[in-house]
Amino acid sequence: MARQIGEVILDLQNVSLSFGGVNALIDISFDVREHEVRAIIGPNGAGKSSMLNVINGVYRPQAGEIILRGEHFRQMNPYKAASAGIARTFQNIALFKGMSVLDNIMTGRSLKMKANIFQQAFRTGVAKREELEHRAKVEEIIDFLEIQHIRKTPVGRLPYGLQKRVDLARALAMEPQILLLDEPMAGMNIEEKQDMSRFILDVNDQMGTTIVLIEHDMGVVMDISDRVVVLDYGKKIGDGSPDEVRGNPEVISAYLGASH
Amino acid sequence: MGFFLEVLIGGLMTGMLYSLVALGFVLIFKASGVFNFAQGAMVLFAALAMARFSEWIPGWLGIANPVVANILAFIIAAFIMFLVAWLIERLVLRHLVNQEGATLLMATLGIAYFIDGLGQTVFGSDIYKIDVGMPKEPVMVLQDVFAGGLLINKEDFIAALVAALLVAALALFFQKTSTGRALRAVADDHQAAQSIGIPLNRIWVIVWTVAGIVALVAGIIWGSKMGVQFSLVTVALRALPVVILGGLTSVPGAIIGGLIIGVGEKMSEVYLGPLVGGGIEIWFAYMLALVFLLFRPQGLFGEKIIDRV
Amino acid sequence: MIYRENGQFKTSYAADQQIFPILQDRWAILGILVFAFVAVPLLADEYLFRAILIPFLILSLAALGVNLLVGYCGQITLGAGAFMAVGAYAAYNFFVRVDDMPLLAALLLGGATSAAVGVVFGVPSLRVRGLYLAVATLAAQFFWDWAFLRIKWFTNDSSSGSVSVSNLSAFGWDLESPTDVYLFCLLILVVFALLAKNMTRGAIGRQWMAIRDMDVAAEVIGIRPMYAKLSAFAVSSFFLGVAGGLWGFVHLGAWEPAAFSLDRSFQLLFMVIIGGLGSIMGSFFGAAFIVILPIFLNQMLPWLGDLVGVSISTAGVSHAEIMIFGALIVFFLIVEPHGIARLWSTAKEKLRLWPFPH
Amino acid sequence: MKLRKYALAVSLAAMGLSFTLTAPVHAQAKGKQAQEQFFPVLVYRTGAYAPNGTPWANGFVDYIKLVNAKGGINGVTATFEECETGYATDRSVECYERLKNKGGGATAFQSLSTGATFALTEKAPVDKIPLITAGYGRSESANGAVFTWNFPLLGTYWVGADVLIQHLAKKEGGFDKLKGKKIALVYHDSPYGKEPIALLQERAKMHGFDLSLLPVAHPGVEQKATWLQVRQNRPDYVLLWGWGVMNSTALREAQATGYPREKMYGIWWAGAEPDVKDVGEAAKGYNALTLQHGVELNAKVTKDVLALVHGKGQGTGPKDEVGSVLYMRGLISAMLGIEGVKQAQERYGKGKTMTGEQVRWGLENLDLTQQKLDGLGFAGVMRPVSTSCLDHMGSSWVRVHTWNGSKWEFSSDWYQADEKIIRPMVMHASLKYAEEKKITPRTPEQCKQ
Repeated sequence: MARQIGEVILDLQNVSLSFGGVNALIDISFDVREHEVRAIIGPNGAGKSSMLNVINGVYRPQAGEIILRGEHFRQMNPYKAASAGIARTFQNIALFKGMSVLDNIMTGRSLKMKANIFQQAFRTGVAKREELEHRAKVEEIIDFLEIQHIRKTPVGRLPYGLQKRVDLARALAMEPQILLLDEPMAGMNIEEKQDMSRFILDVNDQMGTTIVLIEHDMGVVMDISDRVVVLDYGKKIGDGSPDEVRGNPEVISAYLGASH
Repeated sequence: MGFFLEVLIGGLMTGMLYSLVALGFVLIFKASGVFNFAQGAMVLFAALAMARFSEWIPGWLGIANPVVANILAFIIAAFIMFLVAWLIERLVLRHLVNQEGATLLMATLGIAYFIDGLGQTVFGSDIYKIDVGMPKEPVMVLQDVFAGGLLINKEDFIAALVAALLVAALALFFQKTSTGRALRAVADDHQAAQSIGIPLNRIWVIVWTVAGIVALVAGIIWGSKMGVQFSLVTVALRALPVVILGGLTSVPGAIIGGLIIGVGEKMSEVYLGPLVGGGIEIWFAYMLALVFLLFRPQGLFGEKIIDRV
Repeated sequence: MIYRENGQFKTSYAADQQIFPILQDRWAILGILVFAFVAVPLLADEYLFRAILIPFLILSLAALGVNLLVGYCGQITLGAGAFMAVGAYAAYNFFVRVDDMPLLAALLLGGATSAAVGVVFGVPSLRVRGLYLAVATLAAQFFWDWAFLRIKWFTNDSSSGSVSVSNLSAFGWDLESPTDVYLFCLLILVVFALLAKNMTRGAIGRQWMAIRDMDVAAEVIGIRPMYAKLSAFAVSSFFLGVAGGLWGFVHLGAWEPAAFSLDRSFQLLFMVIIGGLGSIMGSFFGAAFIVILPIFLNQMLPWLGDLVGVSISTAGVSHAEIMIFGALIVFFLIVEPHGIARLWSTAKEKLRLWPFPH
Repeated sequence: MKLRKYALAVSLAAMGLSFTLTAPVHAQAKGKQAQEQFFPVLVYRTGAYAPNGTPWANGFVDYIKLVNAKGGINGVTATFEECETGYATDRSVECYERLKNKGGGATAFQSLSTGATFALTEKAPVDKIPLITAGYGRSESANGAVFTWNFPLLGTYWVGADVLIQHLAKKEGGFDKLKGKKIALVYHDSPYGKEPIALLQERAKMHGFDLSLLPVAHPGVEQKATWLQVRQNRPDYVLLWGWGVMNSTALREAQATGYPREKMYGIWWAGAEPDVKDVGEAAKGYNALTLQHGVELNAKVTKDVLALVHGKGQGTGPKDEVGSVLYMRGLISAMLGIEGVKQAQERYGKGKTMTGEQVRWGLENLDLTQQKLDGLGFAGVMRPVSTSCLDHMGSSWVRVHTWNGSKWEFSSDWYQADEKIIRPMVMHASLKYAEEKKITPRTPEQCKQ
């Protein structure tokens, strides 16, 4: 394997989050190393999505710290997170329904496109060139994820599996250093899951992207992740390599007690 | 001091009438998710029906007693509002389920145009009278407390009282009757309501009818104040800031919001208006609501919106 | 010629990113332009120009502006008329207060002023959404209605508060005859439509649509909602401001704030919803529908009445006119909530497959 | 669903067709026979101002019918077509464009809306069609040297405001008695309502009374705050400059705040039946100006209309409306147009159809002597009017009438506006307009042509 797991790139310390008195996350700490695949698992309602939302600033935690490449943040905000190279996909697919696949992925390039509104309106050389360059980059991603045939289709018309792939493509278009994936394989059949696993590993492998992943399918998690965090009712109950976690009695009881 | 109180009372009484119109908006929005811009047209239509039938009935039936004529006219007008509600549900709402808010809003504007035209075709476009025996002359009270006394407009006072009674009656209706409870269930969740066997279409007809009757009462009050004619439709515009201030889904919001807007509007016109040349009350009401929204985007009593991703 | 894109392979992204990638579309647009620029001036009479075509062009421009904001960026506004008024009065002030101010410059400066005002009144959109925002924009409408009536400076101290302009010319071209005015408006509209198209197919347009479709997701991929929303307000208000200037300057000649009242705002919103939200073409369809239909009904009904031997009174005609107008709007919304533009694209798709439907 | 789509497609196609049809429909009326004189009638029989617009329109049309019943304008049949504007400027412009070339060319336009007047003022000179605004429009357009095509016949808003102050002075016993008095202007917040302000301010300066301005937003249904201010300031007089529902609402609010109606004076657009009949007894004592005429149930012309128009089942509106204030206003407006044509025929040929330009000459040289007016049946209704090239207003005879609870009764003598005040204001404002528009005012010599 070409990739080399590196230093800690993202470190969460004692993060707590609550909504109107309901605690979603309680004093959670864990770190993510560069180039690794880090999974977050736990039963429904454990606070996994909230965790991702804290990392990229959609939710603002009441306590704790987020340390990104040595820089300390009390809270993130989505724009700051995106500028810092954090991309994500969504559990319930948050694609832009009214736009084509191509346009959806192109939005991922927003931060990198510099032509101002006048250059765009008059489509001057700068704007035109920029549009073409980014189109080329986006086409690479389209090729990579094998969705060439649907690039002009409005995303609303796509089947679920493909939408998930487009969601991933849009995140990849940001050329992120850290990619947060919220249940990328939920609702897929075996074949689709295999494809998606392959894509995730390829991203991690070829682009060196650090991946933080939420997934329910334990088989997949154990297969592809380097380290796993386990949450239950907003608390961290386990952290370590897949094998370590598998043997953790607290984790086992949480899973047995839960719906799984 | 006496004058300040007069302005305050004037504002509160106007505000109560705004609440009444706002209530029409809230009822419909709660139950069918439609922001009903036709509310103003409904006020006009109802008032026209009331005015014309109370004028025609004595001729048709030979009843000289104005009270009987008014009561009959009220019943007919209420029935007409039921028909309007039924037709709107049949012909429009039913075909527009699950459309976006903006589309529904435009549809109600279309309805408003239609009702405006229909009302004027059927009932005429002159000024008509509603005489329900409201006292017009003002009274002076508390003359020994304030210099010059306190001028109270009896008509406004009665109107505010009627509005308050109607609001109370509606609140009771929602809380205590089974239909009322069904209405609230629908407001909370359309699908859930349907799945426990509450017929959505019937609920809509009921709500629009209730809103129509609220419009009728508002129309009678305003109509008896200043005659029934086309400009009644603009009353709805005055009540819009109330709705956003109070929250689109909240009955208490409509009431409190109405009072705040009524008072704010009159106070601003009387005390700030002269400094800038007057005529500020309309936009002041909207600005008041807007500034308020910046701090509480869901309105005074609206439900908080939490983004879920 | 059969409408088909088969065989038209694109060999470069540049070719694929033309405004109209399909050859037949390019021809069609060319045809429409030739028709509008050459044939219409030869065929139309003064009434058609002054009462129908010129208002249609100007309101299309305004509808385009509203569509950028409502259709592309998803921010509902009921205050569009106010921004037209700001554009018209600002252009008027530039025009009369600055010596030798060229007409076009005055109109564009009016648009720019309107854009600045639009940004200010767009600020609530950062906090408030949907219908609440729609009602909040009414604040702009009523405020500016009032301001232009009350603040004498805006109307160059005219005693009545009404203002007027005349002797218009652009680049030495006298805008006197209806044909000239028509061509002037058409030219502006074509340029602005092109700008709108460029923006909507470029990065900024994608940002607007992203905000419209899913604002949280848009923020997560690095789109700043503030920039996207306020730029949409600015561009939209710019379009509206220029349209307002044209409405005052070349259509009415003299105007008062009532020319840009709430009714105008509703009318514009109707145009984009009937025409099709998020469609440049839809703005034109919508404007055509809303401008022409009432006038047509107004003239058609007495004529129909004559046919069957009934004479309808003026009042009867106008009441019937608004009833039919209202009913048609509801009918359209029920049958095609996505507007005439969607119908148009469905038709194109059918045509593309014709004569083999599968 | 499919059927619906087809229905939609069909209606869309119909829309497209309509576009092409609109032209022929309006072209049809073109090319009528000569010896017809076409009068376009811009009306509003619907919307917020319909109760006031309708009687005006009925009077206007009835008079044209009456003229034809009496043999036309020296044998020329007067034709007309109504166009509904809804009191909206853009619809008025559309109507103007629609009607200006019909029936061999429009004789003169009368818009009955200040907003529309402003817009049409810019268009009429291009099309060479006179614009008659009897009792409304822009006050400075009385200067015919600048406003060549505008005819604010019988009186402008400055005339109205001036006479109101004269009347108040007379009540008080002299202009010097106005000093320190408080006068409030409650006005429709639009160019219409703002027109008198300039003159009232001028007069306030002269006589030292205190003028307060209280605007009321369109359409004027919510005036509580305004009347609270009246109650607070307790002005000696309230001048009411409203239109439509604003007037009756003002009277009701005055009642509700206990302001004496006897102290209220309206402009002539705030002194007709729709303004008071619904308020009834509560409006008793309220005064308003009359643009020469008032309610004219006994005038000969009224009887003629009843006999020759209504009597033959040709009446436009209800019979009991004939003779009412706004009906008479419309009727007189039509008469002024007809007389303009008649005057033009004197010069350009009797029994011929007059062009807009010729009618303008006629209107500029109107000379309605008492004898002529008597002949037309206007004895007691109005006083003589004569215009000139420089004076497009003609005369400024105004009376006051008072509502006695059931009908209007004259309550003053005739007044005329003070030329010493009005003339300089007209000159100042019209020359400013001329400068803005780069118009060279006509000289008396040019007038003779």
